[in-house]
Amino acid sequence: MTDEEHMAEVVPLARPRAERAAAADGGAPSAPMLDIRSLTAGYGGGAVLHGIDLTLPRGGVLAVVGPNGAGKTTLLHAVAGLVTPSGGSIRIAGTDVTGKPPHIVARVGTAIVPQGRRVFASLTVEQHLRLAERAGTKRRAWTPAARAAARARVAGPVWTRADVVRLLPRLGERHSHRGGELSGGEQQMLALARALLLSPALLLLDEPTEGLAPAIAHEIHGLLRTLAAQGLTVLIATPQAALVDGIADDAVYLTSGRAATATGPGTDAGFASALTGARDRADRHA
Amino acid sequence: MDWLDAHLIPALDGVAYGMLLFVVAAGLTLAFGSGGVLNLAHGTVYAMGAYIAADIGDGSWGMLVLALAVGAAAGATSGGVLAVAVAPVARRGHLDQALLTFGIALVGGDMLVSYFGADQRQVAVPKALEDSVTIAGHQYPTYRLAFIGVAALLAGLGYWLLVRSTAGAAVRATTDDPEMVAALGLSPRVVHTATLVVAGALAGGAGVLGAPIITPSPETADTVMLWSLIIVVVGRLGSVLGALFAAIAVGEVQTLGVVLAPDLAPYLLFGAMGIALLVRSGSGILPEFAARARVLATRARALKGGGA
Amino acid sequence: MSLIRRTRRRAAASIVLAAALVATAACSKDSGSNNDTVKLGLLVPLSGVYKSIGEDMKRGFELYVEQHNNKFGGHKIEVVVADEGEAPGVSLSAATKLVKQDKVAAVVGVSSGAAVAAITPMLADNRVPLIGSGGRPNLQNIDRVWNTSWMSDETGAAIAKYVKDTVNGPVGIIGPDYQGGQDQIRGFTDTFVKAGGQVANSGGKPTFTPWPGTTNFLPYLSQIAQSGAKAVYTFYAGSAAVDFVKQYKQSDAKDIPLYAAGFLTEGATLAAEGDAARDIYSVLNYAPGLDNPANRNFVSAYNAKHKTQPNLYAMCSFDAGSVLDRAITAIDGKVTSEAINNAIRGLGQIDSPRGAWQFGANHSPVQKWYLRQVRPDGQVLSNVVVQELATLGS
Amino acid sequence: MNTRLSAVIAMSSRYGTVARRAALAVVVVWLLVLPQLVDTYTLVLATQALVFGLLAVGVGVLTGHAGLATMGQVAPYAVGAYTTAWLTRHDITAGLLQLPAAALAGALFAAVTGIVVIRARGVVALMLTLAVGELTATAAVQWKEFTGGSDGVSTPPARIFPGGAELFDDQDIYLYVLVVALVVAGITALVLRSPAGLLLAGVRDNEDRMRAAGHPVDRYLLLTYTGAGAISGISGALLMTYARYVSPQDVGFDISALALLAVVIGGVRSTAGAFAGAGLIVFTRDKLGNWWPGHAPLFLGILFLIAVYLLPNGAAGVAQQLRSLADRMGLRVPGLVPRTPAAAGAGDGTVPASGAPVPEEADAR
Repeated sequence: MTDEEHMAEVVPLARPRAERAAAADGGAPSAPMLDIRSLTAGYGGGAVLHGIDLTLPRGGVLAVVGPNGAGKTTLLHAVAGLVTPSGGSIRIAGTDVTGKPPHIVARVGTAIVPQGRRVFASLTVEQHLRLAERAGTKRRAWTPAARAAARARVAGPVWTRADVVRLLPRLGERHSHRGGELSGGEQQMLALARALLLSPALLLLDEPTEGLAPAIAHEIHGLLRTLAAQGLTVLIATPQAALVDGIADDAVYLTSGRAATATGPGTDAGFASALTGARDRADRHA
Repeated sequence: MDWLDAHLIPALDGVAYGMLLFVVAAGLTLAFGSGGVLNLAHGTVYAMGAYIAADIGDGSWGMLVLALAVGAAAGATSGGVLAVAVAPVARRGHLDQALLTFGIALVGGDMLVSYFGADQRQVAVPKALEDSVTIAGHQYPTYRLAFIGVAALLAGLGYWLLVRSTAGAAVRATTDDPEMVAALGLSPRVVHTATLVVAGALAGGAGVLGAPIITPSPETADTVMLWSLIIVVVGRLGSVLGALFAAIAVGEVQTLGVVLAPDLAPYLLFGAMGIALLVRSGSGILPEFAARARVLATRARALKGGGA
Repeated sequence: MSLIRRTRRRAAASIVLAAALVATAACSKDSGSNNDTVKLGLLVPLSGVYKSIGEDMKRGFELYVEQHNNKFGGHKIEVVVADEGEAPGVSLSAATKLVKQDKVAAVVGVSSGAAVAAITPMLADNRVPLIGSGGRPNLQNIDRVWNTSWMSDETGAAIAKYVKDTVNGPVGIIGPDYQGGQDQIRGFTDTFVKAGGQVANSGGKPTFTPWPGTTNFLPYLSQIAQSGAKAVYTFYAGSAAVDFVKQYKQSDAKDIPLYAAGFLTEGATLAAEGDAARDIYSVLNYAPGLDNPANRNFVSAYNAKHKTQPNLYAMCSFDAGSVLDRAITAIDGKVTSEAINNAIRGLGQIDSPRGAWQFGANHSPVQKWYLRQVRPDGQVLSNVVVQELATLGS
Repeated sequence: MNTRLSAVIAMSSRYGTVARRAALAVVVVWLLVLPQLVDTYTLVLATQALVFGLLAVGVGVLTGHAGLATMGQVAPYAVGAYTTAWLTRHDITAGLLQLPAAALAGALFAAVTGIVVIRARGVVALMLTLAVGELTATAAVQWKEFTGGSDGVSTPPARIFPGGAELFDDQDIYLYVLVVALVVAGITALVLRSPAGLLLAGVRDNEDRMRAAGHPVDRYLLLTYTGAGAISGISGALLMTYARYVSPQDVGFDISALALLAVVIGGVRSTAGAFAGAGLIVFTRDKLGNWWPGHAPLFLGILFLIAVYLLPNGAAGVAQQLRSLADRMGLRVPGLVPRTPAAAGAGDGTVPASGAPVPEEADAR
């Protein structure tokens, strides 16, 4: 039994992409899920991203491919609000979130699985899940910005703790272990679960299989494929295109903070060659 | 048996003292853990609670409860004020925060003494708790015994809140990684403010309940602050369980310690703290000393042997 | 890099601020006493641990000045108040301000012995006399130091024989571990042992508790109770006294009679101790209930103004006013620091609320000491005089 | 070694050299003519500020340059003061002999206690130094033969040279203290700018890299701690020159705290700033405090609040605060990009090496 079959059997969430897209339609049906215009961002005054343009339609899965230091993490962090852009704009389902703090961006409907997992070392798995579920469902909006974010919220598929444990049974087994005590693969699953419990419309994944044993990486890979198949909008950063085979349907090649787009033709082979072309263009550009 | 008999009361008293200090220090360690705020005005909040107890309390249970409510509310308010005051300097490191909170402590201390007066105050205690009870043939203040119970209850409640409840999970998560908490859609600043408010309420409440044990006077704030700081640092910053052990240890050092080693009494508190930090810091200073001493001893023996 | 810039800017900003402050300060000219006005510096603790005592001292001195319409011997009196603070270094700075900026003719007050030790060299250099109404340390040079209060070892010495005669058995002795406390306790212990008294503490030596910082006396009291003491003698003041008295009544020692230097139950301390202080015997050179005309006048005036009874600290500072009044009145000619000091030297008996006294050879009072007991006096507890103990001082 | 940082240091010091030297010269001249400008009491306070400032310089060397925030610098200060008192009482009254003796005593004391202290970092170091300070003050209470116990010890006036005239006049004392303070501060500043100082900056900014590069980091820190001890010892000697009195309460916890805060106010890496911060504290406590006797702590508290909120960026800081306030309330100020509050309050249980403003780079985590 392949991973996909296993997941499809256990998780009754898969819906046709079109249906998902229709369901996700909130206030601005025409707006893409993620729309980035001439984004520049960096740290301490030094720019890492130089004018990125990027569009991600609802239900789309876009890979951001590039070597270390290309600015993939900065791009994802900028979308999540963890880095303040110095120029350009970011819109999520039509809502301008440029420069908004991360908790506001999260409330609009974004979740991030960060590089290095960053699970909470002193919280148990169970507490992670409880905290994330609570954060995903019960949000009190104290400030005008938070109220606006709540109004602009893009609905994603609703995940419960039971759902994620069904999807990731390992977490159920380890529910009383602390984040710091888990293996890398388990931490990755936990970080994914933590993000899913926010029931996001847009999921940001930063090198989700980095540093994992091949078997575990394969398992994670299968999970992501399932999620993608279910119609979740995903922006995934990866150093190699091969790692997102069968998951992403579009890719952006990022080098030195500049982007070149390749439109995926659907098949894996064509996808890879398209990426190569994109890289060539980007290199010439740089 | 005689020895045990002679040291029973100091040992018990160490627990009472430790529990009081724990309730105070728990707030400080909470604020430090979640927000990274080394709040040097924490002792001032205790003093405020103690003054409120002296002012409102008249020896009746009703007024004690009222004082507790007022003290906790005042403490919570000051926690909120502190959160607002610290927010602009939150990114600037601990020393700037120390400067700020120390300034607040000085201003607050001056206001407290101006309002409540500099005189020592009588703190009225409900009649039933006023006297002493006999424990194994010794007299022990009833209030302190009751306080041990209440503080244990508070400690249990605090442990549950912080370690078992979701709100506590949010606080600890903020300690671990505030950015990821924000990415969950929770404002770290809200968590942070809520923590400071709870920490303030805890200190204010501890002031009300602790007033008969550590009475309000112009120096109360400093004393309590210093002790809490020792407890928080020795008990590993941000760790509630660590703070509990450290608090009991500080309590015992001040009671059992001064009886067992009267000649060292003035040095005990800071000496013990220094040693605890050295042992705990894991810097390997003590083992290294031991190793060096061994080397020296071997050399000395060798020299002696050579001379003979 | 921005850090360095910011640090620099911060440094520059603070330098400018400091310079501005000095410039402002420079504008204020030295002001001295003019001919008919005599400036007196009142240096008492107005912040920190001893603020309560400082306020009592201030009230006592100001009451005397007011009662005499701000005039001593026809000269207008101007009182400049300064804060003694907690650390002697702060007291020195404040005293320097009184002497060098305000040019006071004499300094009055000073509660802590250490502060007196800190400021007397400076006062001697500037030939300004100190009329101390608080603690008094051992000093090399007392030419210009006069105390209206007490010598620390006299308090205990005054009651030691009485305790020896009254108590049938060994006495436990406990006090705070600083110079003033050690002097107080030594005064008692020396006289007590000389009179044949037996010290109950293990090792035959008084117990000293770490100071400051000791707020928990139960362990010590438990030990004293186990030593088989038939009575306890102690000296504590301020909030330590409150803690001691309250805990005493809850400890194993609660049934052992307690004798103390009067500071244990004096002023605001007694009010804070409440019922726990009842029956404590203490020795002091004053009690508000003393029956003499000067005291009746003093107590009623003080009570009318402050709605509370005066205490030792207020009385001694009141007497400091009295000493200066007499001295300035006696001066024939210009009132200078030197003239005041010489005039004090010639003063005889001073009529005082505590009864008449005069300066002895070490420039402190030759005075009576009283045995007092804490008893209800109307609604409130008060130190009621039981008997006279001794006249001490030299 | 953090090459970028040192390059920046080198560049900025070249850039600002002329202006800074001119400013420094103006300040020094102003300090030299101060006796002609102010009344005696202010001059005494200025003396006090210089001595306290020198103590703060020692604190600043450790806190700002070595990254060891300290609350125990009063300990070598006390050792210097009591050593000087002991010398004076044994008829060694010449400042030129007392100063090196006090420096040596302070350095020796620091060398011994430093073995323990330099291993710790952050708040633990802060508390360990606090313990050293408090234990020293306690020892000063107990060891009466040497210290005079809690009543303290008074000494006769000092002289500059053996057999010279007694330092008695406030002006003479001020000028003597000023010259000593300037010389010590000057030497300190020169050492900190030398290659040795840059090594220290490297330790502070990236200790692991320095260790990996084979630098004996512990030895550097111990040396620095010893040097700071010598500076504080000299400061203690100068205390005896102008106050001629020291007691355990004058070398206690609050003096330590004030010295550390003086450094934070003045800017942790600035020697001149340490003096300015110390001056601000002394003048606030003893000059402004006299306007309302008994409320000096209130004035000090207000000074600290002002320093925290207004001094780091001057007027620009106010604008920035308004902006962040607007952000908090959810208002967008047109044309301004708000900052993420997420990085705020990232408590890691350590005092940043700088202690003062965290550099922008720290936001990138």
